[in-house]
Amino acid sequence: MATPDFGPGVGEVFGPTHRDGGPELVQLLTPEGERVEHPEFSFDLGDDAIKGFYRDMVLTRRIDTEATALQRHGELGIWAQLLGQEAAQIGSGRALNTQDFVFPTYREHGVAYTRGVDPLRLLGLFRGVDQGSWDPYANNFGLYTIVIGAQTLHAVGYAMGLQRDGVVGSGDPERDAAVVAYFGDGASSQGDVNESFIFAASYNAPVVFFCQNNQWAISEPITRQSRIPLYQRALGFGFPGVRVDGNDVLATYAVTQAALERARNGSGPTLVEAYTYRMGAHTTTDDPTRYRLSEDVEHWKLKDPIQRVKVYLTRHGLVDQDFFDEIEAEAEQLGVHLREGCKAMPEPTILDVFDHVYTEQTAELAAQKAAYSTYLDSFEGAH
Amino acid sequence: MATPDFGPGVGEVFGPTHRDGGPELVQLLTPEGERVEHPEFSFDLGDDAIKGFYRDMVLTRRIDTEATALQRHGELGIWAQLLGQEAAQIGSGRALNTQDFVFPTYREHGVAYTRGVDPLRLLGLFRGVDQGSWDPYANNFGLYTIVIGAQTLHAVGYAMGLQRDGVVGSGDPERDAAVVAYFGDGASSQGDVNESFIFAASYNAPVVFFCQNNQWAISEPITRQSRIPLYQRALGFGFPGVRVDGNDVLATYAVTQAALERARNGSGPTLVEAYTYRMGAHTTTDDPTRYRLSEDVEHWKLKDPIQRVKVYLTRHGLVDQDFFDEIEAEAEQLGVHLREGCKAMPEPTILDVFDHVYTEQTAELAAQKAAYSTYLDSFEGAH
Amino acid sequence: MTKMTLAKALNAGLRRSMEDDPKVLIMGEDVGKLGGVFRITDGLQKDFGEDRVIDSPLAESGIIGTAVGMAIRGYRPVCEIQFDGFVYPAYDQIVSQVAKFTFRSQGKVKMPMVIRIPFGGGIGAVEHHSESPEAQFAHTPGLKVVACSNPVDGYWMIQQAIKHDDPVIFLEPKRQYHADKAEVDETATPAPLFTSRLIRTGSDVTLLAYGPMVKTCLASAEAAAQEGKSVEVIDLRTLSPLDLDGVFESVRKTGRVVVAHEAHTNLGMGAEISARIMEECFYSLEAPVIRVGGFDTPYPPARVEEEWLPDLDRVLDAVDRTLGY
Amino acid sequence: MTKMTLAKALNAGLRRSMEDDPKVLIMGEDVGKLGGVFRITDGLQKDFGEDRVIDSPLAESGIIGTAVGMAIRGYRPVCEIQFDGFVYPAYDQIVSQVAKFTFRSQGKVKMPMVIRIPFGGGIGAVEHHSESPEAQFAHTPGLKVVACSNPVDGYWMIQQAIKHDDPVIFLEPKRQYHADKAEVDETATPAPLFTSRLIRTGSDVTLLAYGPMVKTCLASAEAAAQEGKSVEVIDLRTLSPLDLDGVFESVRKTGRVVVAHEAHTNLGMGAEISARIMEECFYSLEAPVIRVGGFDTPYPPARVEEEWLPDLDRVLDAVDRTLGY
Ligand SMILES: Cc1ncc(C[n+]2csc(CCOP(=O)(O)OP(=O)(O)O)c2C)c(N)n1
Ligand SMILES: Cc1ncc(C[n+]2csc(CCOP(=O)(O)OP(=O)(O)O)c2C)c(N)n1
Ligand SMILES: [Mg+2]
Ligand SMILES: [Mg+2]
Repeated sequence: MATPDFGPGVGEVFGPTHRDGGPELVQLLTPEGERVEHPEFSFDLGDDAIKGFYRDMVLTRRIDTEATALQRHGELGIWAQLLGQEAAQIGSGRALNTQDFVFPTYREHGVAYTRGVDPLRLLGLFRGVDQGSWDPYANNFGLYTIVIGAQTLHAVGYAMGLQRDGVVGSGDPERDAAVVAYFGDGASSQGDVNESFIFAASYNAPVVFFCQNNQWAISEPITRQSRIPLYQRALGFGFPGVRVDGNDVLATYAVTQAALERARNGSGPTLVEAYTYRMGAHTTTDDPTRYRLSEDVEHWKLKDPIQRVKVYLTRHGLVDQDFFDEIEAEAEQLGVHLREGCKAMPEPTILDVFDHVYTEQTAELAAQKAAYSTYLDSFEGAH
Repeated sequence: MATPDFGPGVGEVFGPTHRDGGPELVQLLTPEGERVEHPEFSFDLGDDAIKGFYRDMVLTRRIDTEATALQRHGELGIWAQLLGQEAAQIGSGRALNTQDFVFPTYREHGVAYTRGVDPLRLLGLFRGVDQGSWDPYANNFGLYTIVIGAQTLHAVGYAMGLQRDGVVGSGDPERDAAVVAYFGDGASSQGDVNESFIFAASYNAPVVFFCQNNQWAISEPITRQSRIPLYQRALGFGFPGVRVDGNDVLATYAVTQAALERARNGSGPTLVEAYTYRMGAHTTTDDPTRYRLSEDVEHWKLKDPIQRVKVYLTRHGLVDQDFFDEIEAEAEQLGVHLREGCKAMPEPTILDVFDHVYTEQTAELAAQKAAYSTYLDSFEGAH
Repeated sequence: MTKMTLAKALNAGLRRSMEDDPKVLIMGEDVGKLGGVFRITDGLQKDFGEDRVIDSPLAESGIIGTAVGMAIRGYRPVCEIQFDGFVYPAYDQIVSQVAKFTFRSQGKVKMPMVIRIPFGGGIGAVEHHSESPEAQFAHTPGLKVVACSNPVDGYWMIQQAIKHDDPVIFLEPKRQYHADKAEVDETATPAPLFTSRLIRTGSDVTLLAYGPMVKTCLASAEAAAQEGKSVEVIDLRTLSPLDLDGVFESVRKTGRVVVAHEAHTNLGMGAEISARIMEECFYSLEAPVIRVGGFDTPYPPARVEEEWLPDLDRVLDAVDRTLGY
Repeated sequence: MTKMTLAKALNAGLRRSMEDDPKVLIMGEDVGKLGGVFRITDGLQKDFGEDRVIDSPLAESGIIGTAVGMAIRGYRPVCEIQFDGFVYPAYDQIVSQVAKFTFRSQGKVKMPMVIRIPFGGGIGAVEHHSESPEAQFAHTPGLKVVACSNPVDGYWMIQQAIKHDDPVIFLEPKRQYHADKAEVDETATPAPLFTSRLIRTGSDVTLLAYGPMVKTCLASAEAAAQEGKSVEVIDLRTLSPLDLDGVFESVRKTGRVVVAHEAHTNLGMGAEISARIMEECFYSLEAPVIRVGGFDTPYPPARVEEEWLPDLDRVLDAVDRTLGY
């Protein structure tokens, strides 16, 4: 995104209104599948890791397409697609250590997968059987957050907890931990998100703010939220910001890795803007044709995050057909798991609703539950 | 304030974490009373204007000391002192045109004075007889705002109204208008204030964000709110920020003037950080000895905003004793006006409370009022 | 006369308000090209331009806070909150700024603002999309709160709210948006905004509802009639101020009252209405006022929402219980 | 046994909680060196360090939102909101996040958080410093809401709230902070947190209050006694969940009820309590439940606040009115 015109005289009067803030776009693998060097970031894992990323992205996309199909078949009420954001999520997710903790939005299906959350569990919220059934502590992956931006403050608070637990800057890689707060370009306008920047800077909290700038907040383009590149928001709060090609899994991994390292060793927060694109609709209920041009979408198709890795792997003969076949087979299995598992998900019952409002049920709620149960029984036979 | 250490490796990894953002501190009149040049800002009014500013500041300080005394004598419940911030308020206030609009905090007594609001009216809120009795439309000076930061959004909305009224960038100086949002260093942490930056940038609204960084938010130092100079916050939102010596009335006037001009001609928002110091307590109920050193205060006494102008005027023989005597006499009058006027302020009556909840009294409130009035009558004679 | 859904009626009402008064502005998330996620502002930006139908950054406090400034400047902003659960980031601006401006300025500053909130459940949505926040706003002096229940009211009430000089929280039963069509006579003279309406006469029980529960309660009254119970139904329409004279009159006749809403029962509108009925009709009551509301739990997952929400049977059951006294 | 004001008792209670459990953290504006504007956290940062008594940036949503994260990490944050009127910027985090975490995680995530709010009026402050926001929180499932009225309760209730695993909105009658001293026995066994307490027995009228109104109501009961009226007074203490069994018992005895609070009458706690009493004690009521509350206007300028707030005479008048039935 170009720097906007701040009108006449600004140059002379106030000097340039913002700086570059680092490499405009960190890229290590071009859309054409060429590895390129970057002065500040490098991908130092081997080709096996790249193969792994490829597999991760294919499976992640499969989760997304299966879920989308399940919604079309009425098995899900709604689904938030991640199509096009696979590299941003796998690259960042794979940079995490077990002891790190993630605070996601509602679209981090790929990150959830990297944390080892059974993708099936992700469907519950969208099917309407629960509001997130995975245990946040089992995989250090928090529940999805629907209220835009709210989780970024939770992330900073959790990071402040890490500081108090002495697991930041201890120098022990097994011990030191960090937090990643995921959010979108639209979310960057919320007060909570900006307050999370304030708190993180004030306490130098070990948190990585990972913004997936997919160019859209439902129907609103990024330009409505910010007239300068989003990563530069960090400059206003006194911590580093960097823009990475969010469709480049290698670059995303490398940049997130560096940011996480800073957090873990006590150097504080970083804003990572993963520059990507929402290839699908906002959700399955959205109709993007009302507000954006198909040309844009076509343009971004050429930057597909999976395709460029495939080209790289094949061009350099790093994989054979079996490699792709195996992954395809795995994806098939995953599809079956999701399709069958979704339909088999246990239905909630209304009486359960009274049970977890508080850690222990109050007399008031016990009474409401009992009364409603008696009422329901009164229909037995009746109908 | 120095740039904080962002920990090892940031330099190489992300490049410098922030830029200077313009002259670190714009100053045109030193604490010693010397006029100095600045590459980008100049004060182009004559010495008469400076004499006027001197008078304004002396009278403003008098308003403050009288009100503080009135509080001590129990005539006011509380008072928010501006001691030390006279130049920031007079310099910015005098840069305004009649058609500009101001959204103040609770400490803008000097700005109110420049707008022509009778200082006596400022006492009502603190005496507890009203919540602001001046007509915001009479002087284009809004009511005081107690909820930190809330007014900054109002300012942006008003500015968006100006844009729709075609009084921005019309080229007609009689017509073009801007808005000033006053707020403090502590307020800069509020979500609302950051959202006001977002909206102002998004719509390029004609607003000047005037932050009086008086170094304290009650007991909390500025470093708790921001680890980089506050004016640089603007860089994260894509509009210019500048730090001015808030104890230098000439520089504050010049910078605010330039920022207002940008706003009026359609170039959009500017953040002005007036670097100053809260010489008094947060309010008359506060006890600063609990949290700050008297050395600090002593240090800042040397930067007194009024003294430096006095030195300038006298050293260059621009004024004689009569000048000071006349102002002193005027201040005396003002003191009398405030002391007598305060005690004479009409007391509110409980029954009035029901009258302006809505533009027209509802039947419900009319009934509550009637019932209470009957109840009150029942005591007549009784007691 | 045109047949319209509630969604279309609100859209038509907004359009007419914008035609009538150039000071009327619409602001919110996705209200422009998209026409809002429920299409209530469909086509308005195209016809009135981006200066009058404003897509806002994603920040509710920002939407309401800037609307306050626009109102001070003389505009009449109509803000759309995308879903009930997302009004809370703007709560401070609404209760501390919007609600108090007229009072603290002793009438010098008016706040002619409308805050449209699609509210209530029953659409199979995820969490935070099915809340009923009305009681919290009704508890706040300085705000007015109304809820429409059908296309005709939607068409007129939105126009009346926009013309009104006090801030109005305008609640739209999202479940009804695309449900039933009704004939809207654009030439009719509507009832005043802040009035309740008797919509079915009866002699045994008085049934009170607003918004999404009106339809349910009418159905319950119908079913009760089958069983020979005569139920009078009143659409409250205005929640703050309440217009209860007609209700008291009805209660003096029936002696029995059921009040229904989707909001949590505890401290919901039913609590206030029950208390006032006792204060005004103490000797006429044959039975305690019975409240049928959402349970005192967070709104549940969609798969059980229909059992969580008060429905025909639960209202009917309440009617029977009050008759049991 | 030590004689303490409410302020000192709360400070002592906080101190003891921090000694007992290293996971207890305090966060808020000016809670450190200053000890809070009311000095409730006085000396705690000095003794427990800046990591456990945290001065926060000036942002309430940030305070509560980060506290949520700390709670998820296993801490027990105690957040101070400087004044009642400043809790609203954090309203979204409180009602949509804090209140719902346990429910949506089916109990996997606990929110052992205390949000301390100095509430109510009568201290001659400017606007936004004398609000009574309790009803809005009590209407929100997932939150618990309590109000202390005296030093002894202050000392114990704050410790119980901190030990409790659900989020607790802890209301402190700021007007009472430095008012009366009372003997606090640090070795006693306190009553359970979520219970109301009978504090004066009587036979003619049941008088219900909490927080700042308890003292007023006891004085009214005393005055009524002079006139030969026997008034029973109950300190509700817990507003969510309500503990009304003792209240119902009392009502069955007296048949007459007056409920008092500073909050706006419309949809205040009195509405819910009135509705429940009618539901439970319909045939025992000799008169409608009478509510004495703040008027349905914004909180007024300080010079008239004493006339705006329910006082001894207004409560007494209500007692007479209910006896008039
Ligand atoms: C506080 C709040 N306001 C509005 C919404 C409705 N909403 C859901 S997603 C969305 C857009 C979010 O855009 P972005 O942050 O860019 O994330 P993306 O959906 O593109 O991943 C909106 C407005 C919400 N969920 N929460
Ligand atoms: C939302 C909100 N939170 C807390 C307060 C209490 N409070 C009043 S003034 C103040 C400090 C403000 O500091 P700053 O913004 O620097 O302005 P200053 O008082 O220094 O002029 C605080 C915390 C408030 N008025 N509003
Ligand atoms: Mg987006
Ligand atoms: Mg300050």
